[in-house]
Amino acid sequence: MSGAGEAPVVRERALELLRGMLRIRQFEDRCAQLYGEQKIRGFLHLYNGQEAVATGVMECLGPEDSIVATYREHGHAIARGIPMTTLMAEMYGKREGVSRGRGGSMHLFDAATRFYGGNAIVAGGLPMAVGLALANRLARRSGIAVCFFGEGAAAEGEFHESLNLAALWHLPVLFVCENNLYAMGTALARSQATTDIAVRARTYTLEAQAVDGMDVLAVAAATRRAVASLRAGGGPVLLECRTYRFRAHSMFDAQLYREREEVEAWRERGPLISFTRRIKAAGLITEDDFQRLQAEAEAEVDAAVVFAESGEWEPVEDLGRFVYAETGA
Amino acid sequence: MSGAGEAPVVRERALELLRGMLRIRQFEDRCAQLYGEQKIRGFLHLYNGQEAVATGVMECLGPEDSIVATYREHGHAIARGIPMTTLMAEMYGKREGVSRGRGGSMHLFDAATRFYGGNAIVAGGLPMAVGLALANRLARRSGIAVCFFGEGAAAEGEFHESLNLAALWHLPVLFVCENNLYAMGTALARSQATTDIAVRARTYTLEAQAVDGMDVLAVAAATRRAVASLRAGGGPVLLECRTYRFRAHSMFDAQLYREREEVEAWRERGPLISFTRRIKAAGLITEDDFQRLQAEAEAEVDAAVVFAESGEWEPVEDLGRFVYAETGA
Amino acid sequence: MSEARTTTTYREALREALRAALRADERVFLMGEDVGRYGGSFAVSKGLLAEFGEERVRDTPLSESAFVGAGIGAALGGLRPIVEIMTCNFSLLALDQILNNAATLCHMSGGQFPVPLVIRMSTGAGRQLAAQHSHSFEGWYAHIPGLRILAPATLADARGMLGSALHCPDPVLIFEHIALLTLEGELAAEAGDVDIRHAAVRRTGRDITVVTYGASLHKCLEAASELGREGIELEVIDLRTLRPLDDETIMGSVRRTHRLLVVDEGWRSGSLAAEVGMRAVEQAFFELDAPIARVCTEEVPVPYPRHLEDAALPSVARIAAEARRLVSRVP
Amino acid sequence: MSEARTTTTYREALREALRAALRADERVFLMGEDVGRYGGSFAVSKGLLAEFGEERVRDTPLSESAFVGAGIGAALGGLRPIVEIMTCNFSLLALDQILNNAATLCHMSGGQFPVPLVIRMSTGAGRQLAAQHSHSFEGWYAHIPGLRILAPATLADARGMLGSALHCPDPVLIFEHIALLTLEGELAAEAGDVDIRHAAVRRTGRDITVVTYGASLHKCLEAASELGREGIELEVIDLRTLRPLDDETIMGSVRRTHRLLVVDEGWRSGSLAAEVGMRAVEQAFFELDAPIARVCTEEVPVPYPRHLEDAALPSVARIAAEARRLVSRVP
Ligand SMILES: Cc1ncc(C[n+]2csc(CCOP(=O)(O)OP(=O)(O)O)c2C)c(N)n1
Ligand SMILES: Cc1ncc(C[n+]2csc(CCOP(=O)(O)OP(=O)(O)O)c2C)c(N)n1
Ligand SMILES: [Mg+2]
Ligand SMILES: [Mg+2]
Repeated sequence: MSGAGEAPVVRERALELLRGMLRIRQFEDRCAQLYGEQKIRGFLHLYNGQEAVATGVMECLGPEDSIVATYREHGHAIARGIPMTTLMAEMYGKREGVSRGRGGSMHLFDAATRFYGGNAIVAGGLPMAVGLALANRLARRSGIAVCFFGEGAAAEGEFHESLNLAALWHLPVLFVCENNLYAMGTALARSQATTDIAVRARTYTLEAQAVDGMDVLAVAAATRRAVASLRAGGGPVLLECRTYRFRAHSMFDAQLYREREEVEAWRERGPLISFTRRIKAAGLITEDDFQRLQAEAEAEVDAAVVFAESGEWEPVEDLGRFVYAETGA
Repeated sequence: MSGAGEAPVVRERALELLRGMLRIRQFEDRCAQLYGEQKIRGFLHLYNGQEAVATGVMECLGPEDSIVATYREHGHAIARGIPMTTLMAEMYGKREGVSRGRGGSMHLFDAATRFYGGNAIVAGGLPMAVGLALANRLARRSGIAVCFFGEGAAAEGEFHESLNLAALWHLPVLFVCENNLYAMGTALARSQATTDIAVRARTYTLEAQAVDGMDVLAVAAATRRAVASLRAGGGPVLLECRTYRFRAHSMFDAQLYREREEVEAWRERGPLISFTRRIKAAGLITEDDFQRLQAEAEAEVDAAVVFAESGEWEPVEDLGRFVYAETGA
Repeated sequence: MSEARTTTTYREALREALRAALRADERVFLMGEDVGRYGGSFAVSKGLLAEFGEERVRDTPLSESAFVGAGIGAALGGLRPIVEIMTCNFSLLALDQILNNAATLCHMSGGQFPVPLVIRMSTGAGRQLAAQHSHSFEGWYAHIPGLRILAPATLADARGMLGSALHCPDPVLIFEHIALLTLEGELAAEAGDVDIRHAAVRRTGRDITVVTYGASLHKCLEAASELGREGIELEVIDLRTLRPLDDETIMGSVRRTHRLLVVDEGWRSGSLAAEVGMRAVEQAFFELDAPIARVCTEEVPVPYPRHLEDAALPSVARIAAEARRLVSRVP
Repeated sequence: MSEARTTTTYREALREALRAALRADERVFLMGEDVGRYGGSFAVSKGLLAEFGEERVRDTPLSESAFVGAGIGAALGGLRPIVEIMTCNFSLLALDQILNNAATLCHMSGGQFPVPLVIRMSTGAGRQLAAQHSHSFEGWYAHIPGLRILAPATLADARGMLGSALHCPDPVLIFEHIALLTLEGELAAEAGDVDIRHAAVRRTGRDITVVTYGASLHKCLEAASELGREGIELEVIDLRTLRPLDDETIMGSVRRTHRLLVVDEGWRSGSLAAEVGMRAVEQAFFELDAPIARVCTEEVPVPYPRHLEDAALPSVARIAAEARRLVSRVP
């Protein structure tokens, strides 16, 4: 198994990608459960169904690259390599959390991995990503900026302004649009006159491509090409990853806007199911391998929950800290 | 003389169009002079060079249509049929002005002709035009909304959002982009990755067309087609009128960003010069006709100045009027 | 005359107001993100799409500036749009339209173009939605001339303010507090338009005037009960309309109690509380027996964890403590 | 030690500050609409493109939200961007980025991501630019935790505040008043960074504390001269930094004069003046011998004609009249 110009799918890589997606899935399922138990509060937007996107993209990035994501960013954070422990502590709002508990599910931040959030304003992260890329360019660093957002964000003015700016200045930004067909309850065709995001992106002179977002190898292949071009000094690239969210928009969603059959049909094409089937068929992994990975992921999530549970609350006296930087002025 | 499907250019029409452009030119030149005399203050953005656009578009509209324009809107107001007297009084800030003096050059309003300003925030008028069209649609009225804006506005998020909304809802909006190549001192190619506005508009599924904005007949022909389509229930249309401003951006502009030769070359193609040459050559009008129109326009401007000069200042006690509507609540 | 009453919630009252408005006037329509198929992000407009159809209950794209601006245009065009901005947190994206157009057109056009637009948005914190989803901007918006700002705190106001706003020729912003959606109580079956020009005294008392609005009203009333048991009588005023302010009701009360506490959910500096306090200084300074006090939100982006969020927001305990402090200060 | 001094203007001082900042630190760059080829809409950045090149003096498209957001990203990426928003009137289009990102990221990320961004914008009325181009939003922005708000009123501050802002790890907004651009005076040749933590007493006086900032400072000083001739001594405080406020300097003065007048160019309701007044009530109530007074902009979109604009804005006459009224009131 291997695509043109793409990293070969050897056993190690197959296991790694599967492991990546399984970890996200397990984490998300546990979050849903913890939400039911009221351990996690506020808004919670799960990534089930979209695991191939974060996993495929992150495989191609280096530590020098910067990530900007949305409120549906657990998967990106996990794939980027932020430990589940501190992520889960953040879900709980504990001071051991990646954002010291202040952010919660929608606002995961991690300086060590250049993970710039966690933005709960739709399209609000796009300009920031442009700026991170600009910084790399001006400082003559090789890093690129990768910005994840939903297809709903493409209706916002900031999408337009950011794509234009990135294209005009020829900046190393990878825009990853996760087109899961719905923005809350609004189907893409009901909110945007042109539903082909890649086509639209091209009118800004960006390189743009639509990818099967359910296929982790396809996502990785497209990303690898994009990253190579960006590092070689090419202009911004947009990948439209066609995907689907299996769960509700957030935990407050009765899903009146879509049919159960539609969800079921997409589940059939799910990134985990399809990839597992494929690598098993290719003889790269066995059912035992799968079970082991699943068990490992579960154990990791268990440990993360233990970590979170045993974490501490930020003292109330520290409420006002970090409103301004503590590093002198 | 006559284009395909276009109104024939008979003597009456030729005189009317020429008269329309001359009136604007004379008004603008007088405004420049009055600015020098400090009779007009604040920001003053003149329309010289772009007369063919407002004149050609307005020729095709009816009283049921709504107009939204920018701070460079004297020409549109005149072409729409607002009397020069009350326009000039507005330039002076007199209570006899169209906006009772409160608006000044950038904020001409006239309910009688459905002239909705006069907006000094770049791209700020586009959403309003969409709403005016929506009102016509919902109230099952035949009127369309016409929105003028510069090519600089096309970089703003509101351009994107408004075009998408108009296209999605299939609303009767005519977007008229007056591409005069510069937004203040910034050339289009230095600010937008794609310089072809019409091409970009089409990605929203709008009908879009680039027109020679120096040719009043071409503008009118394109507008007439667009209006017919809009009245017949077609979706929004964008006309990109390629034009040039002969004067500075506003009265505070040293014009460091463009060469005198470039300005001269465009002046040669000016809408008044070229149209006059053409209709004279076609034997539709004589030099005497031209002189007479010019004299009439001058006299009209003179009268407008007299009107403005003899106008009154709104009493200071009335400063707070109209912050809220005076028609009951 | 005894009135028929029904049990309802703030959410249902809001929905009933929408339904009544859509029924009463053909020119009225509702637009916003997810108001239709989804039923409204807080289920306020649930069922309205089915009842009124897509023309009058319009789902919009994620384009706050465009659809608010379109609301302005539609109002100018003779309709009576109700624009829903899902939450006030996203209203910043439409602020240019709100301030430079909706609030300004009438004056700037010399009175030719009033903008009879209603914008509804949810506001407030208390549900652990963290920094970007917990803003209370209503007091901040009250700075803008040309706007009318309403903040329903009761079922009657949730039911009535929309209709009154639609009868007003000016742009009206209605801030619906997310923490009140499940508030339950009785409402007259005939409930409808309410007076949107006056504040309401929700509890009378002789010792301290407490001025507040929105969700904080209920905290103030709770504090008032608590202090009542200690013999301290709070007079609780619900501003209801944050712009223009009803100075008369406020000052009338201050002249009786000689003490003023202002409670609001905005950040403290530049809060509406500062404005109310300053007006009392300007209009009733010599009546005051103690410094004016305020309880507002702490000056931090509201954090996610419950204990920190609670610490950031006005609480019954903080309100009661301030009230006690106020009466303990002698002139 | 005598200092070399040069004659300069506010505009030139601003330009010199930019030049010095670009020279001093490679990470600094300037971006905004027409800052390059056009030379800045108010000619502040004239010549800088030629000196520093296109990488560091970047003309942007008309995309306020994107280029302000890009400034935030660039700051996070280790640079020291100076973003110019042509005028504060257009800053509303970028307000979401400023409030929900620049002001919030540091806290929301638990201190990981301070945003060392400087945003400059012109502010103010007085040049007959009418409703949409005459806003004074600095006091309104001062409501937002996480921001620092500066308002240079003098040549030294025009020259010095930018450098100080760039040395600060927080997002700093600098509001440059359009009516001051031509202000002329002397400046030390060595002028540079200034203290941005404290207000400055620009004139001492025993009778009334006048708190103000920006262009209004000069009106207050003129009023002070006028009243000085009548034997009424105003102490004039230039806030300089509008957030966080320097309470100590204000209260120190109020405790001496026992009277407070606040002057600012924002609309009256919800003005910064209300906040300053409220703080004085909270911190110095028993020191006050008279109600606090304020002179602000009338609550109208600023109209075009000179006489109405003058009537809308704080004027020397209104300031002087309020001051006279204040001293005439006995405790
Ligand atoms: C500016 C803004 N408007 C509205 C919202 C409310 N909201 C949160 S998520 C969402 C849908 C976004 O859809 P999409 O961009 O497709 O991302 P997805 O949730 O599908 O991942 C909406 C409307 C918001 N957070 N920000
Ligand atoms: C939102 C906004 N940003 C900046 C400005 C300042 N400004 C006024 S006109 C202008 C140039 C606009 O160019 P364009 O849209 O091409 O129109 P033109 O002036 O050429 O007619 C700018 C930057 C503004 N008025 N509004
Ligand atoms: Mg989506
Ligand atoms: Mg232009």
